[in-house]
Amino acid sequence: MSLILTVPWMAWSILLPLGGAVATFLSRRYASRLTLLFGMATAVCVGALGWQLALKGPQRHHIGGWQVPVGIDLYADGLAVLMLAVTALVGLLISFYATAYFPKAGQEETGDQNVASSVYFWPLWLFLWGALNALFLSADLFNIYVTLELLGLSAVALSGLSGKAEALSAAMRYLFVSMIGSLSYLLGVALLYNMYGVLDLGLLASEVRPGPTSQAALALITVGLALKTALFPFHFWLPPAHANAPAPVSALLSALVVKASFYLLLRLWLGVFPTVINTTAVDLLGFLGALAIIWGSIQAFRQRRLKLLVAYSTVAQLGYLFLVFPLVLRGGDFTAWGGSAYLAVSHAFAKASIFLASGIIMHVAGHDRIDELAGIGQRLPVTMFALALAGVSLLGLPPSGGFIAKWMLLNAALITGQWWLVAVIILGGLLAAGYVFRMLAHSFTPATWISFEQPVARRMEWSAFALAAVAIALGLVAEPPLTLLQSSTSFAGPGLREMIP
Amino acid sequence: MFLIEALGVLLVLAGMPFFLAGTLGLLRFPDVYTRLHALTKADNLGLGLVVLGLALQASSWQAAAKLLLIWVLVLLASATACHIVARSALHRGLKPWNRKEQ
Amino acid sequence: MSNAHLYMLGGVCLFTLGTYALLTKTQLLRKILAANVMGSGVFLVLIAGAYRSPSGLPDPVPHAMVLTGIVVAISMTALALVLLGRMVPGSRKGDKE
Amino acid sequence: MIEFAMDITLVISLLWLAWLLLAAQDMFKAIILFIIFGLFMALVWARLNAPDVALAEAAIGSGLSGALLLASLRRSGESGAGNEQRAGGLEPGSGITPGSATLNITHRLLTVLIIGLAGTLVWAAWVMPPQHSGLTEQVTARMQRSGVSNPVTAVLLNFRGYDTLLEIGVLLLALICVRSLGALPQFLTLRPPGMVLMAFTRLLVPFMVLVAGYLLWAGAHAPGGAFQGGAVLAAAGVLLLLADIGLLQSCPERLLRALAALGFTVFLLVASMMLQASGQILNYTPARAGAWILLIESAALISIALILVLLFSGGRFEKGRVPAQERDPVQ
Repeated sequence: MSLILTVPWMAWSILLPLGGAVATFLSRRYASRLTLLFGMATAVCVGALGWQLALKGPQRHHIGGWQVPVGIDLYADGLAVLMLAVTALVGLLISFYATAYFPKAGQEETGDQNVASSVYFWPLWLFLWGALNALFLSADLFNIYVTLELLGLSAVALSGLSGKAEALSAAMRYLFVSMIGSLSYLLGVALLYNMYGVLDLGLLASEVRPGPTSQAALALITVGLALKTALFPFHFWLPPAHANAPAPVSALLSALVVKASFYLLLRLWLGVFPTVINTTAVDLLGFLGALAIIWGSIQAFRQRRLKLLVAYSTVAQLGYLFLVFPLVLRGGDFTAWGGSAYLAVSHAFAKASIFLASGIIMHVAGHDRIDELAGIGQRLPVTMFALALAGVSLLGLPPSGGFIAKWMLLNAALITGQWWLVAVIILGGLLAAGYVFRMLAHSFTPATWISFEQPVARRMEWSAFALAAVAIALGLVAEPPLTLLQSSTSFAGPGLREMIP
Repeated sequence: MFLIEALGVLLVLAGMPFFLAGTLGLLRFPDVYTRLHALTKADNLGLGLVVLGLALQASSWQAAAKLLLIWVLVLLASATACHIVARSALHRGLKPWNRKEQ
Repeated sequence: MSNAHLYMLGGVCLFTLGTYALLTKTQLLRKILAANVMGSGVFLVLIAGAYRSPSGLPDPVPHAMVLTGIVVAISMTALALVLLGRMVPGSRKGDKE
Repeated sequence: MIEFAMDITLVISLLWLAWLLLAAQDMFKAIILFIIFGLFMALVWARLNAPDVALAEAAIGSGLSGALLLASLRRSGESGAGNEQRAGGLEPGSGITPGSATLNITHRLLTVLIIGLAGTLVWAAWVMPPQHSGLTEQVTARMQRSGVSNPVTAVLLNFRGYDTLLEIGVLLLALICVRSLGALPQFLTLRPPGMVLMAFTRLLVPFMVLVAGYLLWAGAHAPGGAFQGGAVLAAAGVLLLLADIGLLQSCPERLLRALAALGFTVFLLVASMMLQASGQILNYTPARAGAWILLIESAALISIALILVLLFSGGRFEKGRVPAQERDPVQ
């Protein structure tokens, strides 16, 4: 019991995946097993941290024993721990899937890109995991920049891992977006530091005042992070990057990576800058979110390739997340930001499941052209069931996690009287029904002659299924995570304190 | 003391025209080989004078030695770089400029 | 206007110039150069800010931040250049083997 | 007044160089201008009392970046093949092929946005307080307990050592990223390097190793440290490659990986040990801080140097040499 209370779990949950990354880089033969080992250890740390949080409330860790403003702090509250937990669970299941997806690595490198991808997937993924955990826990503006770069580098390399021409050019575009995003963020940090002389989020929240510097800095940071989150109209890089990556990578990128920059936006807008933002900016973000929902859904419906459809659906679902800004800052309560955070969580599970399932379908069918997938449902019942369950959550039908989240958002829109947001949420649901149905209809069409012969590993199917099952379960047992979120998340900003009762 | 300082300033000033000449040569000379001459020869001599001038004003003999070391290193590096550039130009078949052919 | 302001203004101008080039130029290598110019602009803003210290001793925190930034910049540049190299048709070693 | 004129000249030269290098038609020219730009940046850092940054900029930002860029240009053919590819275009419409009319509108919109950006930023910089000490005093007050006397090193490896831990991770990650993309054609062995370069390298490399060690040691109390020293050592490695002295190529792959990961591993281990012992990452006791920092920096120096050289050569050291008949006849 005292172990739970005293061990600095949050620090371990950053160091472990990074250590795993080094280990898998050095030992190729055991890379997949090492990943599972380090992954499980990290998951244990995250679980213990959650327990610690439930007992003691939000935690702070002074790195090096120095205090702010000179040192760097880590900060874990309900929101951070929820994101860590999602990363751990989704990450473990995807790792499990990947052990079957990537061919076993040989000792020596050859020119074969398949072998190269199976060798380098593991260290890249563990670096990504470490970067995500570091990002979620960081309470320091510049430290966040470094974690963003770690995240960006590993995500770009992962998205180009297949070595195909389309994947490489998508990765290049992703890299440029990532660079502009980080530099824009960094310039914002530079302006803020020159003005206030602090980097810690909590200190900044108490010092920041409205003015040209703060506003320019917030604009730069927001644009940088919105680019990385692929908010409409900055979404153009996402579909090719997510659709051309290997399946486990697509799942990681869509489920976790884009959420990280959104998480920062949520933290900064609601926790640090409430005194600086004005209603125009808030409405603009909400409006872009609404456009993303509509545009992304329509584009998803029009795609002929399954993975592109799923990628555009990510653009649409990310749009929902941005509705949080007009909802919260025009008087919404916990239902607004809690709903948004919960949507990010349930989308992570649903989308990871769908991308893993698409990977199985591509493996078995050799392609992912939607119109030619008739009969695949007979061949892959488990995968299809996973796809259907995840689709339910994506649509926001009960009893899924997606339902709870969208219900909360809808409630917030009604409470704050923003009818156009109500309309957008409902319209988005209808449009999602269109593309989810299109995704499932062809696959469930029975065919008399089945030509899909490729064998598929059991664990790949069950990983996809488990993720979808969690997405549904989030609707059935929503109480614990939402309580954790509500009870132990204190956004530091004075402005928001008044807004959140 | 004053004499040494004055000599130092004089040496630095004397070094300047060499840099000017080297730069002029870089801009005005007709081909890569002659430009290399202008740069490596004039500039190295100019740098030598500047370094000597600064060494005279240095606070300690260690600092002076460091300055002289810098000069030696620059000499080495510029000689090598000059050789590589000229060799590469020759390799590509660039003919040295010739007054009669112009 | 102080010297620090002058350099800060130079920094934001470099950032803007780099952004514009990165968005409008089509050659990938030039986009990489543009990103580096953007980065230099940000670094200049930071170091110029550090120079304003009334004690005359510059603030070491931005210096450390820029050192980190320089290393990150070369990492990004290296990755971009290798991606570029792989995108040039026929450059893939694996194709021939 | 003269000082201010110098400052204005420097800033204008920087902007002018940036403009030239971004507008130059010839890519080779653009890269050379970029290297000059980097050297001017180093001058500016020296002017703004940031000698640590100036050293790093000259070695990494200008020198090694320039070498990387030139190597890449060489690989893609001197003309800069692949220049015309439009992939990576950031215009929103670049997924589709936009007509000239839409392109024109996008372009104009972009210009307006950029002018707006410039205006906002200039305003934001303009209203900045003319004097601000930032964290100078807080850092100075804690210098006694940092284990070193150079404030930049103290921030880099003690107060904000966690940033640096992650940053060494970024470097290792960059190497893994570059390697994950597969092998690139080598360009170095197109022609033999020649006697002069070989002799120069043999003479200089030992000296550069010495300088790298000096910079590492000096970093505790004067400008310098693992990054600057590592960059000098990396330059020595690049020279070895260019002069075709097969020292690096003879290093076995496993050892290479171990050395590349050494800095990050040692840093992580130290962080974990402190976490276990004191409950906080990188919580050195003041008495031992200097020794820990030296240990971390020494390991980091080796990794930084090796990774930078590897990034230059495309992630790997290739052992293959070109056959004799393709060699350059000019010697």
